[in-house]
Amino acid sequence: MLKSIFINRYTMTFTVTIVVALLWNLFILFNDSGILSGRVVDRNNQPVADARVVLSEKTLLVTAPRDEVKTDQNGYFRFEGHRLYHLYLEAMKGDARSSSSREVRLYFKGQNKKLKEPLVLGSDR
Amino acid sequence: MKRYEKRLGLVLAFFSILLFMTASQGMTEDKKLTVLTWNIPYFEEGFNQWVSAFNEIHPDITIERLDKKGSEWSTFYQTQVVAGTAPDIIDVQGGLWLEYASKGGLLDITDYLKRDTDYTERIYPEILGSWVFEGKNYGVPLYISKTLLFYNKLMFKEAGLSGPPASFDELLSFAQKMAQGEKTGFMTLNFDWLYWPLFAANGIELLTPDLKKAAFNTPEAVALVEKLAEATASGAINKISWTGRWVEPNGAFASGTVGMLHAHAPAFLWFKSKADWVNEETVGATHLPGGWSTPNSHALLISKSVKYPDAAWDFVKIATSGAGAEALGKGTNNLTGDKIVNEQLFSYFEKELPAVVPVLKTQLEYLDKLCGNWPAAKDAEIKEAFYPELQNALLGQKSAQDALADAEKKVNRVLQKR
Amino acid sequence: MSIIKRKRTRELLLIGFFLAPSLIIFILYRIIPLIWNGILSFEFWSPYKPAEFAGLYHYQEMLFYDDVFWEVLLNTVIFMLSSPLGILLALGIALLVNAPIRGRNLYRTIVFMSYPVMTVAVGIIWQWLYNEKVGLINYILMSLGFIDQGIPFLESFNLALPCVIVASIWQVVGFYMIVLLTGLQNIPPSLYESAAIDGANSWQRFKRITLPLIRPSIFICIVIGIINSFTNFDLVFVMTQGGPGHATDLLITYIYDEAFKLSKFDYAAALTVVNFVFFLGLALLANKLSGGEAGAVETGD
Amino acid sequence: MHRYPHWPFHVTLSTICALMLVPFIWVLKTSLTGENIFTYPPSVLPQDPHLFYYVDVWYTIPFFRYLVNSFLVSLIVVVANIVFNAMAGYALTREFIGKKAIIILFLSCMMIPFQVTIIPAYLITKELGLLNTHLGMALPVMSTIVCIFVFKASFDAVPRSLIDAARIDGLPDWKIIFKVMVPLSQSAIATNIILAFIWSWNNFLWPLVIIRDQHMQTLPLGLSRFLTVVEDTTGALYAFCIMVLIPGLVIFLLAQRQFIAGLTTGAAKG
Repeated sequence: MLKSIFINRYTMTFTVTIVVALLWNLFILFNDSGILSGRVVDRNNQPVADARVVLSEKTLLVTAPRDEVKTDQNGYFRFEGHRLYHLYLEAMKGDARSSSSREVRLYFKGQNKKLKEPLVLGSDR
Repeated sequence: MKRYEKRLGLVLAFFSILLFMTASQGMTEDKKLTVLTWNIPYFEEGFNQWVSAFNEIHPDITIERLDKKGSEWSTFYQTQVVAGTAPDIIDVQGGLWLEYASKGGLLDITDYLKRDTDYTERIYPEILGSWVFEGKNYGVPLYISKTLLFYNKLMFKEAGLSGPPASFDELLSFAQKMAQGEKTGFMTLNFDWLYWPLFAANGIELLTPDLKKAAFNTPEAVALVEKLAEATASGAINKISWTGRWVEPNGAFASGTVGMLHAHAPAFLWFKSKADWVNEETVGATHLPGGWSTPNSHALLISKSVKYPDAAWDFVKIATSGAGAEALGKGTNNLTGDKIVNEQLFSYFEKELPAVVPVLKTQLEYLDKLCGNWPAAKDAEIKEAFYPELQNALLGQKSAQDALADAEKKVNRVLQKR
Repeated sequence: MSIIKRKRTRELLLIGFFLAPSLIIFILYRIIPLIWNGILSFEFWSPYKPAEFAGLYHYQEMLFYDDVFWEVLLNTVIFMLSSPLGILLALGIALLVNAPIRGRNLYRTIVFMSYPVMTVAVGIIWQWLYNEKVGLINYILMSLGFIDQGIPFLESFNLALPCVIVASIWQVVGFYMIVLLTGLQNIPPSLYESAAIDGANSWQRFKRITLPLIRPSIFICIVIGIINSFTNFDLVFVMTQGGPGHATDLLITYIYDEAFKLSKFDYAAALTVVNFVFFLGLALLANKLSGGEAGAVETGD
Repeated sequence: MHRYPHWPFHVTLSTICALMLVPFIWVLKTSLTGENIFTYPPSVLPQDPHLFYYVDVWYTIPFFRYLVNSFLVSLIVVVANIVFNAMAGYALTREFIGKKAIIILFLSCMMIPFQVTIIPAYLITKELGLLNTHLGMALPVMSTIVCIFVFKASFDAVPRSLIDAARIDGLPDWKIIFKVMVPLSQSAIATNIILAFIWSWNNFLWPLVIIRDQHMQTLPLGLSRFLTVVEDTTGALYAFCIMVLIPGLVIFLLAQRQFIAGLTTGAAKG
């Protein structure tokens, strides 16, 4: 009798949803340290050392640089602890700039991500 | 069978708990001013700047912020007015405020403007004039925008056209040139009086100067409406011009199938964000031939029922001048009513958003050629009487003569009615 | 004797108790507002001014000067008369998805889906479907070679209303289906079985059993159809705002505009009263036609 | 009932569903690509679809907060509707003086569109001190006439013999409702759940008018955030619509399992 009240498809659906949500949040909990890493290369695909990489939050209304790092000698860079879910990356060294700022969209704020495609320096005009 | 009783019992118990829960919530009444903005929910950072600046002068007054979409804005506001809880400071677009002002629902701020000359001098007098009713000031510009002509340079090139049209007839002939297949030549927004520059450019007046009678039923007007109707029928003018609101026209222009779009400045960023092909090279921003335009600025006004008028006025000043205005300009990519601030804004846009600069430049030109902003108490009613008849003519349901004659009758009746 | 009397009174009390919650809600949120409108319709009133007596001013205005009123009334009636189409379609679908076939839940869901979706979005989509230059319908018609010029559906004074009606049928058909499905559920299969034994073919079975037994549901649908003709407001609002001209204006959109756009609440109130009387009349008629008692039927067995 | 072939059913239904789905395809497509629907010629398949508009929706409005509010309100509404409408529906199946009047009253209540009641309804709610509350949002739709008639219809369809039998057993009326009638009116309950839920879930204008407090907003009120003149939020707008739609569909899928022909007699036997 009680079963029919507490264990029916309504409550089941509800519980399942809750559980899934919890799991998802658990996953987020362990993956939202806001680590974003990748590398910068030049046109001949050679790694570029200490190039400035600017991470900016960019919506239609605000374009605000939020963080900036330099690449190591192998051209790798790594941001930590950003709280964005829609951001843009731009690499520059001297007067050379990366072709166009790279758009990065994440599934939740500060999702850890490793860029497969490197930012190519000075590939424009 | 018993389980149904149990279910019922459970259900009722749960229900009563919910009742209790919800009923125990209430509103707290303290010293506060309510600000009702018009569909700028995304404008948060700047608004909080206003509030903190305001609280430096009036730490004891809290600010409540509300924001409503245009379509529900007046529904909400008027309900609140009836209930005696009208928002104190309101952000209004178009001629809506005239209704309230004429019925004595708004606070006359003329004396404030006279008193605080240092503030008043910063504001463009022409624009300040848009919120004068029967010689009294009721509002100050929050952000300014007026209509202009966007044109699709790619389609112009295709049609072998060099520059924007220099005369009204050229506008129509250009439109005709570009129209074929899914492509149309010209489109305008039509809400409020945004299409009126087309009439003003041909020297047509809606009302007599004393605003007591209709003045638009002239041979020139008939001729113009006939022209427009023809162009609409032939596809030179996109029919959405006379039926759509803003989503559809802007969307259509973004799709690259419309040669010219007569719209207000904010439209630019909207369709730019929708289409990659839009940039300085591909979309031109200029004036309608003759430089006529309809203002679509937003103003801050104060409800008559305000408890702390002086404080409210202080808030209005903060929001519409100096740092507050700058925050708004940057936050919504608009120009403000504050001359000095606009200088700073332009340098900011040149750095951050160069594409929008030519568009915004037009907003400060031809301020003497504003039209479609008559301070008539029954503005909204006149619109409702006039526009459907105009549609009749433009979409070929009635002849221009009949439509304008009927419109004249209706408008005059509106003006005579109590 | 007195016992019976007491029983009667007890029963009445009971019925009263059963009706009370609903009645209270309706009185609070329907009847009182209606009275408010009724009073307002005889006054000059605006949120800012104290009311003054206006007599029949607004009614005269409406009946003798406001030709828009007549236009929107006509539109509303047309809109309403179109509802049987939707009901018939829904009845057909309901019968189909009531049959024990595989995947009927899916079918039901798909048909129903259009009802709960937010009108704002579908309104814009429909507008595009109907668009003269780039709309899907014209695109298909043209690529099939039926026409070589796009048809300006929503810009045409004659087509606009039918187009809106089609969209609204699309939206409400799922709703009708549910109500009719409920009706079909109430029919004891035993009746069909016995009928089948009597050798009645499916059409006869439909005519003799199904139709009479779902009369109440059909009644409900008709009433909904009537209501829908003045409550389905968002769709018109998003798709055409009543235009072109007033070709797609319904009473309700007109009232809403008068009240909240022009803040002529007093006039809107008068419109409301007329609207109410008119449609109540129709509803009562529908009630009569469906055999009174909101289409009640004696099943018995 | 397997005497006839099924394929005609499937053919017809598939065609109907296909037609019904057309607008949806574009809603869904736009929510995945955010592309401009006015692009020509129209394309059916989305180009590089992604889910990020749904992410945008989640972060642009306090989605979870709104979701909870919507859910609470709808819960109140659904529960109230089932109880109240069942009671009223039953009362209407009984004979009593003034029954006609009541039915007419109900019918006339249906004939008053909500939009014209906004201001008085607001004032009343204010008097009740329910502004800014879940209950305040729920109250106007806590009983709906359509559903009362739906209940009445299926109660009418309950074989009299059953009720009389229950009477003879000396069951009080409320027991008759919830022991005899309701079990036999599963489909009516299902309908009630579905409709009541959707009505309160999609309710827009009423919450908009009576809710001032940000934390009390319901999902539909998030809409304005996706319809601004300066931002193109098209993709997000449609994603939002889908996210709002889903709970309604889930409820429908759950409740409609109640629609199994033959339930009446089945229960009547036992």
